[in-house]
Amino acid sequence: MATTTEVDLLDLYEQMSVIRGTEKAAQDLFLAGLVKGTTHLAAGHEAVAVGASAALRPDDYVFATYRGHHHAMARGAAPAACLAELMSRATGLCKAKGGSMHLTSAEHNMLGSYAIVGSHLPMAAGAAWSAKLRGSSQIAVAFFGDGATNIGAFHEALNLAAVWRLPVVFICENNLYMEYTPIGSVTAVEHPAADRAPAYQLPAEVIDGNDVLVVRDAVVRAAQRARDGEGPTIIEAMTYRHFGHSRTDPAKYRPADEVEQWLARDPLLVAKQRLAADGIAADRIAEVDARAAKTVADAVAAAKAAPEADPAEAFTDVWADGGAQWRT
Amino acid sequence: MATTTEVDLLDLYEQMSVIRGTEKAAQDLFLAGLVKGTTHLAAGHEAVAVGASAALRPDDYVFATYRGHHHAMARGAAPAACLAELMSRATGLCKAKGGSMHLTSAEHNMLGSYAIVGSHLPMAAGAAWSAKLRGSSQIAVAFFGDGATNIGAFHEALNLAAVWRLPVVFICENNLYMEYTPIGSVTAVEHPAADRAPAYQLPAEVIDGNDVLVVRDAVVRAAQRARDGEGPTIIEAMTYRHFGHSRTDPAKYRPADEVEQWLARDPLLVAKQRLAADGIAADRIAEVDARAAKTVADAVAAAKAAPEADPAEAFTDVWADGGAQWRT
Amino acid sequence: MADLKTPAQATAPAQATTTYRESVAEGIAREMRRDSTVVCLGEDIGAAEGVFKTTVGLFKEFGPERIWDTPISEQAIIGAAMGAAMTGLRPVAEIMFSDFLACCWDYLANEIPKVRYMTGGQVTVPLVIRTANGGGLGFGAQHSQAVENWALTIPGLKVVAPSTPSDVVGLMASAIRSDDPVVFFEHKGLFASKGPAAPPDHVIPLGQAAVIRPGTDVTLVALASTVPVALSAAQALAGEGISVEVVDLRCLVPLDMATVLASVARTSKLAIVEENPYQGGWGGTVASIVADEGFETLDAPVRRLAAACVPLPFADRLEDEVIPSVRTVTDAVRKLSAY
Amino acid sequence: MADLKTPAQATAPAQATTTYRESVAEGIAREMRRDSTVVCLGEDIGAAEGVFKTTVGLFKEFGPERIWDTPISEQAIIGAAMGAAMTGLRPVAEIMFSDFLACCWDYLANEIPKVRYMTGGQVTVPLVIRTANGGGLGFGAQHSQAVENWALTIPGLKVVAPSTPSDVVGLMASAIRSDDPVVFFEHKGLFASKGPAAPPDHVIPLGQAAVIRPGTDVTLVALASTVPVALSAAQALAGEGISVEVVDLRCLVPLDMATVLASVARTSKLAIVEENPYQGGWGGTVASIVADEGFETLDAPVRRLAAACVPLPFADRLEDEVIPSVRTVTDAVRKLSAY
Ligand SMILES: Cc1ncc(C[n+]2csc(CCOP(=O)(O)OP(=O)(O)O)c2C)c(N)n1
Ligand SMILES: Cc1ncc(C[n+]2csc(CCOP(=O)(O)OP(=O)(O)O)c2C)c(N)n1
Ligand SMILES: [Mg+2]
Ligand SMILES: [Mg+2]
Repeated sequence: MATTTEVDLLDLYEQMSVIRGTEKAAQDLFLAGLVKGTTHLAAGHEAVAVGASAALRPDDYVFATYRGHHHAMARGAAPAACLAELMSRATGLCKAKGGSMHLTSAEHNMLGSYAIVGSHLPMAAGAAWSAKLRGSSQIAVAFFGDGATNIGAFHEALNLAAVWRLPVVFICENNLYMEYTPIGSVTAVEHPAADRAPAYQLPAEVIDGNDVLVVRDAVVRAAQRARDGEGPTIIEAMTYRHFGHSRTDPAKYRPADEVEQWLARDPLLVAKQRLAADGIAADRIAEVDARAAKTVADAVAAAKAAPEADPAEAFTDVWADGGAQWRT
Repeated sequence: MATTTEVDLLDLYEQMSVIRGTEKAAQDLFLAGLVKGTTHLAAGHEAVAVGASAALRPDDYVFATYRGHHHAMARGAAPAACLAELMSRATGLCKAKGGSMHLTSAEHNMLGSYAIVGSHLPMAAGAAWSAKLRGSSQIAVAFFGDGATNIGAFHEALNLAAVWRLPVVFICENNLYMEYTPIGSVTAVEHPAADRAPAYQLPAEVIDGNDVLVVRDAVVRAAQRARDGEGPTIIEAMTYRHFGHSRTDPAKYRPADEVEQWLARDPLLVAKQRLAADGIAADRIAEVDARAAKTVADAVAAAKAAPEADPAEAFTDVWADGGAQWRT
Repeated sequence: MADLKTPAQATAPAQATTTYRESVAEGIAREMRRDSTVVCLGEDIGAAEGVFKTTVGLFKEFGPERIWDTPISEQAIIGAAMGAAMTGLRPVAEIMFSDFLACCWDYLANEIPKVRYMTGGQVTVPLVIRTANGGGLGFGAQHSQAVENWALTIPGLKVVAPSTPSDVVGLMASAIRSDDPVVFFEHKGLFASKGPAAPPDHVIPLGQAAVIRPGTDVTLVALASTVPVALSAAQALAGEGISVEVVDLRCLVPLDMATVLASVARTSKLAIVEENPYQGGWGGTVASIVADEGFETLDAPVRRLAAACVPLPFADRLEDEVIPSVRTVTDAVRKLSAY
Repeated sequence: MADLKTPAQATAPAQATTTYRESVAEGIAREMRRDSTVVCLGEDIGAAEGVFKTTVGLFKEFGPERIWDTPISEQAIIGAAMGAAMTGLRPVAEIMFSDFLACCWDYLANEIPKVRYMTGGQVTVPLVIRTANGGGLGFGAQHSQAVENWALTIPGLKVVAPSTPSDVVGLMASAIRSDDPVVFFEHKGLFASKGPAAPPDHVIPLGQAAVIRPGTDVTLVALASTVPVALSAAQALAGEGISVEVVDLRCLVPLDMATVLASVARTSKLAIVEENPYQGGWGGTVASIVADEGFETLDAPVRRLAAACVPLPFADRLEDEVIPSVRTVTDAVRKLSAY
């Protein structure tokens, strides 16, 4: 699984390209007033999601954050269903009841995007505990931001997972910022996730989160440890977001040279460079780009064409019986 | 302040002896039905409280746990007022509204005993922040158990205190057990407090918590760092409780040889050995013992003689105006 | 009790007596025997058998694979239970004192009750959060609260608070079998109380109140610890010729208003006995529904006997002042009946 | 508004118009100028001037010694605020979205409101917890709740929820000057709304409701976001000849029931408009008091227009179904008036 082949990387590149295109489309749709509420785009983070997913089994569990479009798509959710969700369409991934912050695709074992920072780390530990008890050799993965490393649930989840030796991988997407505040200004250590690993006797790696193969290989190793009963691993993937934190944030708090440096290490560029180095012809890449663009365009068209969510849906799905009745 | 003098140690010994006697009295009063609810006795932990208090200024702030009788008394609360509180008397330290778990003596800057594990660590950070902002050179100290090191508030408090370089000392009383479960069975590291210090780039010491001078010296160092603007320190004081966790817990979950070893290192014995080594005559120690016993006996008598709490007190002290009115 | 009045049970031999405390462990054990996906986690619940001895025997019978001692990490306990519930287990998580629900409130308020809805029904969260609730034992302000009203504020949680040993077993069965998340409040003040043991296979559906004492003059609605208070008041008032109907709600969600409204339609007078403080108490919801839908049946003001709006004091004399007592309930119902 | 109708203000020149959002920063700044012990802490409140731009200008004026950016550590934020409040400061802590109060609920439920009482009055906790509350913006289930009813369940907290720019300033002054802990709910849906700016030294005492529109047929009690809804409904109904009195509660604690009961005594009919879900909503407390103490003045059922008992859905069409609207309120009050 871990060996790099040409086909592998082209495929991963295409996935990233589709995600990038979908995120850009989401931004355009937001600016056009077709997406309401808020969005937290993951453009720039694609390599983390795609690289990690490439290392996982379809039955492994994934838990993500409000910045989770890339994880949903990397696990298999259709871009059209994601965009439809953002656009409040009946065909949305969550019937337009979740929205951008809560993309979920249970059929792909992508068990949700959670918008309370850090809340899903214990859930991932719990899913791993369940897998362990059921002897299924599944693992669970939690993706979270650098900012999540200072909240209590992070600490509790890591300790529990370590003590119970749970098959879980904690992957921090360190993009240097929380909303508008640099993580370094409010964290006592340089690497907010990895530097905390010794507090739980856990192994940790800080990796280049913009190189999809680096991510894949790190997650392959961590997943193997987990399946071998050796417990959790912390991976801190250094990355950068291309848009602001959310909505129309212009991200003016970020120095221009920092932005420039990171854009030069765009995960799509990094993958392209690798492909070129592997001797893949430019026209094959262009072909993939074109196909990705079409996938995105089709998704946008499908989402736009879909019917609005049915207001009656407001009163379904509270309870397992499908309804919302709380009294007689 | 840090130099050991004969007078110092005899005085510290007497304080510990009074605390020990008061804790034993509390246990007897509980068994006699004169103390209701529950108690968490600190017998065995005296050196931590007395040693730390000896290193603090009267205007420094102390925050303790439900196992906090020793801290209240070490800071200056009268044993009679403590026992009266446990016995629901009007003269209780908190007017019998707090009880054993919430002993507080604001006049001694002992700002409370908190019964939600870990909750007071952020408060101590906040008191230290206040001192820093007011430029008072006061420090704050939080005492907490080994079990508190796995709760989220611990992590959040330590990170905030580290980042803001607050003048606070975090003192863990590691008595090897939570309620009935050994801390080692649910914690990923050997020293639950000290081994977490690097996660916040904080200095830490593991010390003999049963030697009052060792404690005092460690806290003197930490307090100095704090006052010098060098930020927080973690001290993990190894100690042992002589009674069960609470009420009538016989603590059967503890191996007999472990108990024996620790009783041989009773902080009162350790201090006595030091006194003897310093050439203090046995009869001077006996004199102190007798005085301590009388202090305790007087306290018990005073508490017993005090009137029951006035039921009208149930409806005072909710608001700063003294009342409890929530509506018109 | 209504649920025991089935013909089969009426003819059964005299039932054994048991405690509420033992019934908790019994209720869990019964479900663990029938369903291997039921697992327990919490602080000191294993070898120590629970701080309140409500898990006695479980570790011995089911072992460390199904009974898990946790660190003091309420968020991890409930968060992990949630993750496990989403992936094939039926966790029963203990939060030692209900006051500590505040330490993991995010999971009860924002995660567990919402994830099914906000995923458009993609996931279910079949878990039970058990917790020792309530006051009267002199445990002070941070270990004594009756907080079922906190849970009532959150759509998506089922809320159970039994008052008798056999109800504990019957409702525990429904709670654990439920595909919805259930918060199960075990009252500390009732642990030592005794009553008939639950018959085999005892299951009480969630959301069915019990009319535990019929009466004609005043309806008294109670829950958990206030049920024996209401019964004693009804008993005392019977001696004065006042006939009180006592309704044990058993659950706050689903809330059996049909039973309450039907009772008030008969008696035309309602008093509600709550252990939680008046402000924000569950009785406000019950009272407001009756003041709306049952308005025409009401012949007197709706009275709520709830705790005073203060933290719980330590001293028992003070605590007694704060929590509704048989005396305060009796006095209030007497006045209501004379209205 | 009642509080503006003092003679001095009545003769003042036409007031400048401002937003609710700007009034938050203005209210804080005024208090920071008069009292150097007032300090602010929260996530992104400093150089970034707040996620909702409610702290614009503060960092510039007061600097990093008084405006502190924090890590994402809600427990540390509120716990530290508590410790600071006990030791001489008056912290104003921001919790970005009120849903996140669940992450530090222990401090709101168990620590801050109880420490004064359980120490027998030895300490005071003069702090303000500010938070952006409420729905209607399509932020989904975890960023849209109106949770002032959570705070209402806890004796020992004062609970403020202003509806207009000048009320924001006047109530902020009282909140920050209060020696008691105050939870200050700023409604997200009102941030962009405009109104007269607060006059200098504007202070509105906590616990004084405002009769913001007098009427004779039905009393409509509202809070924060439901105030403009109630006003619009009253306006619409006036065209139909129905005279609605609108009461803006402004605070849940202290709760000004005197004003509500007096209004119902005049109108004899009561409807309550809440944004929180019906189950466990604050209207239950208000309704139950009226159904008790105001029973004889009531000529019709007490109606509560509250949100449906579901998590808040994302899509605005769905969200509109859940939260009470001008239409649902108008319909209900029309029926009530005809009762
Ligand atoms: C408990 C909690 N506190 C605050 C927030 C508001 N918030 C949303 S995203 C965010 C920043 C998170 O930063 P990080 O974890 O680095 O993730 P990123 O957005 O950079 O991907 C904050 C503070 C929240 N959602 N939950
Ligand atoms: C948040 C929370 N969870 C659980 C408890 C119940 N509890 C009280 S004391 C205790 C054990 C604490 O152990 P430790 O911190 O080692 O302190 P010790 O009692 O040994 O002094 C527990 C679990 C609590 N009070 N608060
Ligand atoms: Mg980040
Ligand atoms: Mg311990």
